Amino acid sequence: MAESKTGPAWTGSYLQDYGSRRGLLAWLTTTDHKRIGLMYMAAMFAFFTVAVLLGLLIRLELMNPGMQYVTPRVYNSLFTLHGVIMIFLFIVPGIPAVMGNFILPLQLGADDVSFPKLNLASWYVYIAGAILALMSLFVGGGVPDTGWTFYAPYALRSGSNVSLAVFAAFVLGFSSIMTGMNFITTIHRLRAPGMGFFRMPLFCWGLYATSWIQVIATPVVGITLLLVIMERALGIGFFDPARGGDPVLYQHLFWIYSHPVVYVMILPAMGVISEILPTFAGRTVFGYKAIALSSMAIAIVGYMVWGHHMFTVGMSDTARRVFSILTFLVAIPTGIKVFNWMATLYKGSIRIEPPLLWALGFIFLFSIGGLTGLVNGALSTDIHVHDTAFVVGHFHYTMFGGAGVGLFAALHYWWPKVFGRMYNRKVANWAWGIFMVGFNLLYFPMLVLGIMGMPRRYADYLPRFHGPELVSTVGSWVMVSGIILMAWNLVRAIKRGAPAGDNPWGGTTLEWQTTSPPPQLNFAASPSVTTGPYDHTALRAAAAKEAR
Amino acid sequence: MHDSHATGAGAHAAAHGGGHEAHAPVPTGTFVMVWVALLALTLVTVAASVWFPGKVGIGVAMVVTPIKAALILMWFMHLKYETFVFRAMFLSAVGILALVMGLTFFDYSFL
Amino acid sequence: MTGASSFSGMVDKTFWMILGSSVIMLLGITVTMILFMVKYRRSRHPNPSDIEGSATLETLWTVLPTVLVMVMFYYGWAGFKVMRETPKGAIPVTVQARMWSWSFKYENGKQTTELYVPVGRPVAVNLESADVIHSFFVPAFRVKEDCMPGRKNHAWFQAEREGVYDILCAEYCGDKHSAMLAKVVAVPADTFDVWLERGGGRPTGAKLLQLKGCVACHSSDGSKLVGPSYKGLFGKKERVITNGVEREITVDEEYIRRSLLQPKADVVVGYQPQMPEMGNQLDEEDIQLIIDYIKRQ
Amino acid sequence: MRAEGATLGTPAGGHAAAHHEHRDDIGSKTGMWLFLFTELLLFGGLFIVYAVYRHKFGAEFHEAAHELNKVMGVTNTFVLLTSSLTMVLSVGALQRARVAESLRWLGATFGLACCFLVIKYFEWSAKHHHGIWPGGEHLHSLPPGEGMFFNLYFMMTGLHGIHVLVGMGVMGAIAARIRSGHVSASRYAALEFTGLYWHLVDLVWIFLLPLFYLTN
Ligand code: HEA
Ligand code: HEA
Ligand code: HEC
Ligand code: CUA
Ligand SMILES: [Cu+2]
Repeated sequence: MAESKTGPAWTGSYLQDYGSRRGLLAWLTTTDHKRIGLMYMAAMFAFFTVAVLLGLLIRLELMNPGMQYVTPRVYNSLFTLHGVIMIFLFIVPGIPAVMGNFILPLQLGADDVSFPKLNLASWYVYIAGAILALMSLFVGGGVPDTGWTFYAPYALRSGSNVSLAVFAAFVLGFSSIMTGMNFITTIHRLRAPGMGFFRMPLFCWGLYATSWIQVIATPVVGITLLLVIMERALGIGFFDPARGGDPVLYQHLFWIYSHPVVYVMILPAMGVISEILPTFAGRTVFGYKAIALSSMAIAIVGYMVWGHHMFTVGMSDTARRVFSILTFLVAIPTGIKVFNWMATLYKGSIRIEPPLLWALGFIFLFSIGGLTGLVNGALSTDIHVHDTAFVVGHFHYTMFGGAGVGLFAALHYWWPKVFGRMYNRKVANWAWGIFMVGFNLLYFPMLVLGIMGMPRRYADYLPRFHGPELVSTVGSWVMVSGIILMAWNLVRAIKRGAPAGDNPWGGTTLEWQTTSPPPQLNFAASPSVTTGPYDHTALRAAAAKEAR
Repeated sequence: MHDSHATGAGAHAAAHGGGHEAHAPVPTGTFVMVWVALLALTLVTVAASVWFPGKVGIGVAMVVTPIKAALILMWFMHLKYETFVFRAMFLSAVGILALVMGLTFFDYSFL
Repeated sequence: MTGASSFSGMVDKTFWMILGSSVIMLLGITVTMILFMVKYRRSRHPNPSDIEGSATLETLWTVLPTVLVMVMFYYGWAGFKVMRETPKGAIPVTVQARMWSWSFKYENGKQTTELYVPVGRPVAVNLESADVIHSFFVPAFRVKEDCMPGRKNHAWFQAEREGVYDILCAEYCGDKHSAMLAKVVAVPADTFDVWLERGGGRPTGAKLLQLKGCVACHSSDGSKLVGPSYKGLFGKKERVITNGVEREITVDEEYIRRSLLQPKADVVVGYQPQMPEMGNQLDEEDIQLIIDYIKRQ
Repeated sequence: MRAEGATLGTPAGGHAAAHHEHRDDIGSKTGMWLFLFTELLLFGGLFIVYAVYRHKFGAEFHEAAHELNKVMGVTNTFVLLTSSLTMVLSVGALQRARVAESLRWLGATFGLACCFLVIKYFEWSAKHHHGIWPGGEHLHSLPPGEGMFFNLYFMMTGLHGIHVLVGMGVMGAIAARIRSGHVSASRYAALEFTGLYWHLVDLVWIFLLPLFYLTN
């Protein structure tokens, strides 16, 4: 392709190479937000696959009481790696770095993010962090075995390679910060003419709230992890009781970041749902402002509840009460979102397509996750369920059933835009069905186990827990089948799928106004905006005209 | 949110034209005065801590230090001349930090 | 799953209350979703109406949930309050946790590896740890509180029914976290009093090694566990790492004492520095008994 | 329609660059401030640690603070405050297109930063001499509260020192760009941002002074 890529006349798809660089090199040096998004996707799913395998191994070991396949030491490393990879490499960068990068500028009507080079740099930092994390498996005193929380003083004593793993998390934090800075600036500066803050698609609102959390909370965990490294290297004693340090302070600092970060996972996913529902209901969203502002409310209140992870560590009783009440307050803006989503379906004209099914799956699974969060948030019940399988059930429902399913919904919604091709919708529906069954078989028993008193991070367990553990393991196989089917269907569509057309779902936001896949500069002509984001009148008029 | 954005007048317009910075430079004298004030306030804290060690010294430091910070922020860092958005963003960042620190002390200073 | 302590009822009530309202809400949401799917699908309802919002509804579903969650908070708090107020006259027991075993010390010096408690009388547990964080968890009593090194955490409970209940360690603490188990034995109050009086006083060296969980990591028959065996230990020449430098020492009383109190000072080559600091769990006489025992091996 | 990388003076690379130059200084400045927030929160974490241990070990902190050299601490404060002044003067001169003057003020800032580090070096080596050093013998033998004080002192002033070093590096790079005309009266954002960063370094120090040197 010899055309030069300088004038606005160039309209080839972003997937084609242009200019002097070709092939892999063109990808690795690109500053195109769409390509960077796909690069994130490739890297992320590679790690996700690893972590999934670890998760399956965990389940295999827990299928029966007694140790069958691995030693306790290995089991401990399994859940540590599973947690670290899933959190830091998969679900935190998940929707923002993949779908956010791809879709945000398109939805704003911009031709890239504000700092394209920084965007590329953040990908490299992410890869660097991932490599460090993988290195921690092979060098030094063995695979880390502390759990993803790296609690002192165990993490200070463990002979395993904790320092490197912690450093990896530290580096990954920077990648997250860079993405956040980029998105905030982009949203402030590059909205299309006519697009005020309150005409911005709700996915952008979700990302906006998320980005603020990334920018403001991540540095705190950065410094905390740095202190852990210093402590292991020099024995400075900040968290070591033997030197007057306070292990509870470590937990405070850790959760000051790590609670807000759960909203980094979920807010963009909620944004995705807020996009999908109006599109498939063929009507405007219900309570736009409430949904938009509740994202900000969740982000802000979410800062103030971290202590609910520490109800049994011996915090002052006052602090426990304060954190409990604040925890309950977070549920309110979340509830507002759920109710507005339901109302968006009301009197719609609904088409049942795979993205909508995934969105409904999200609402169902995330509600279970969130509602079990209330059991965790209430003081007396958390005393019982803290650090049991109940909490494991809670966070898989929120993180996987919520953020993870949100990502799957986003993939199904935007896949035709990203690659210009449509996957097989029947297969997609089947994959969804299998997934939903498997998911509940896998994680619901954990809620039961927790109530029965089965602690988490147990390599072995008492015989009375056997029943639910067995169901859960079988569930994991069902769910895997669903996900493999889904992944196969999506990957196949990239090459073999039927051309999707520019606007296969009848979406109203700006990304549907450009071609699929979008051209290099996103829009042939810079779009401008005169209505709210979910105004279907123009589309309906066009459809009516065609019908006539 | 450059002021115009709230009305939806268009970020792109800003990016094309209004995006270029052109403040009238602040007079040198203003900066020198701020500097003198900063040095003086430093001396005040030091003097207080030497002559009234303990509560008073600490109290003075707790009042004066934020004033010094504000001087730097407003003049040296130009916040005084920026749009409202920058000040709001700064205040929220600092506000969150203060809030978090305060909440931490629910654990340490209560039973 | 059934509770067996004086406040397990309160906890369960809160749990059922939250669970009940959650199930109702979840069912409500799910049913509405399915209903809308059926009623408003494009084939049946081709012309959507663009309802932008409703201030009334918006207020309603802000206020009602707020009230609801505040009720939930209140229940949780009320139950919790009881858990935190140790009744006067509760029997004090010190719970000592270390990698990876429990021991229990009564006021009269009696020490055990199973926690005996009387039915119908409150027991106050003081939680101590020699190394990392552990968590004292008795599911049947709905009790859990961390054994936090350097802090004095406490909890209390009152068994309501006779029986044997599990104690589990609920905070991840390393290799044998899942094996850090013990039992609570709830017996009638008069049986308890008799039991407590019997076998007070100081245990022997061999008994101490069991009580303090040394046997989890050290054998007396020469086999290598997490730590070195006691067999032939005394008087042996060994290579240890002190401040990062490897050197040779001879095992004598002083060295054993240091191994117990500051185990990280000299780490035997080939082992991880995992041994707990036993200073707060052994007194001088205990240490002497242990040294004498090791000498004999 | 894109802003430039914050302190990278060149037009953003990639596909859109060629056709006509877009600049969004306000966008870049937004990015710069966001970056400053992360720095603030980074130190913020340490301030929380400080606050908690000061609360716990008040008496020991007062005791330990006697060891620190007040004169050096205050001198360094003056040095940094003055460097902040020279920094704004450098920006002001460039805005007025007085390139040589701007470079001179920037040079002065750089010199003051050096001065700060030299004083810091003497301070630290004096401590080192007494065995007060993270991981050092004497520090371990101190009561826990005093050990905590010194470890915090080294962590916080150390992190701050690293920021000073980074600032000096950036100043060097910017000076070269001013000389080559890439940064000039009509595009001075890069220098302005260097200034913002430098003032933040100053700002942090303003808080470190009373926390460590003036606590007795
Ligand atoms: C995506 C991630 C995510 C999300 C969104 C949440 C959301 C919530 N979480 Fe969760 N949580 C985690 C991930 C997440 N959590 C993780 C990873 C852990 C464990 C970490 C570890 O220890 O390893 C954890 C642990 C955890 C604990 C600590 C448990 C313990 O260790 O003892 C608590 C305690 O309060 C808690 C509470 C909550 C609450 C109240 C919410 C709320 O935000 C939920 C709000 C949602 C709803 C309430 C449901 C939807 C709303 C309706 C259906 C409307 C009606 C509702 C009402 C009227 C109330 N979580
Ligand atoms: C997003 C986060 C996430 C996700 C998705 C998962 C997924 C899974 N988790 Fe995860 N889990 C955590 C986060 C997550 N987990 C965390 C943070 C912890 C705590 C760790 C700690 O305690 O420190 C934990 C702990 C944890 C435990 C508790 C360990 C213990 O306490 O003893 C268990 C036990 O069963 C478990 C099981 C599983 C299983 C079976 C899966 C799997 O089923 C997932 C199944 C998925 C698949 C089968 C997908 C297959 C897909 C492909 C093959 C390719 C896909 C490709 C494309 C889509 C292109 N996990
Ligand atoms: C968590 C496991 C663990 C427990 C519990 C434990 N130890 Fe150890 N112990 C070790 C390890 C590992 C070493 C070797 C490394 C070292 O020297 O620190 C060791 C070393 C020792 C040594 C020095 C042995 C030598 O070869 O020099 C003695 C003596 C000792 N322990 C006694 C005890 C006694 C007595 C108890 C109980 C009161 C006990 N240990 C409990 C793990 C443990
Ligand atoms: Cu002790 Cu887990
Ligand atoms: Cu949380």
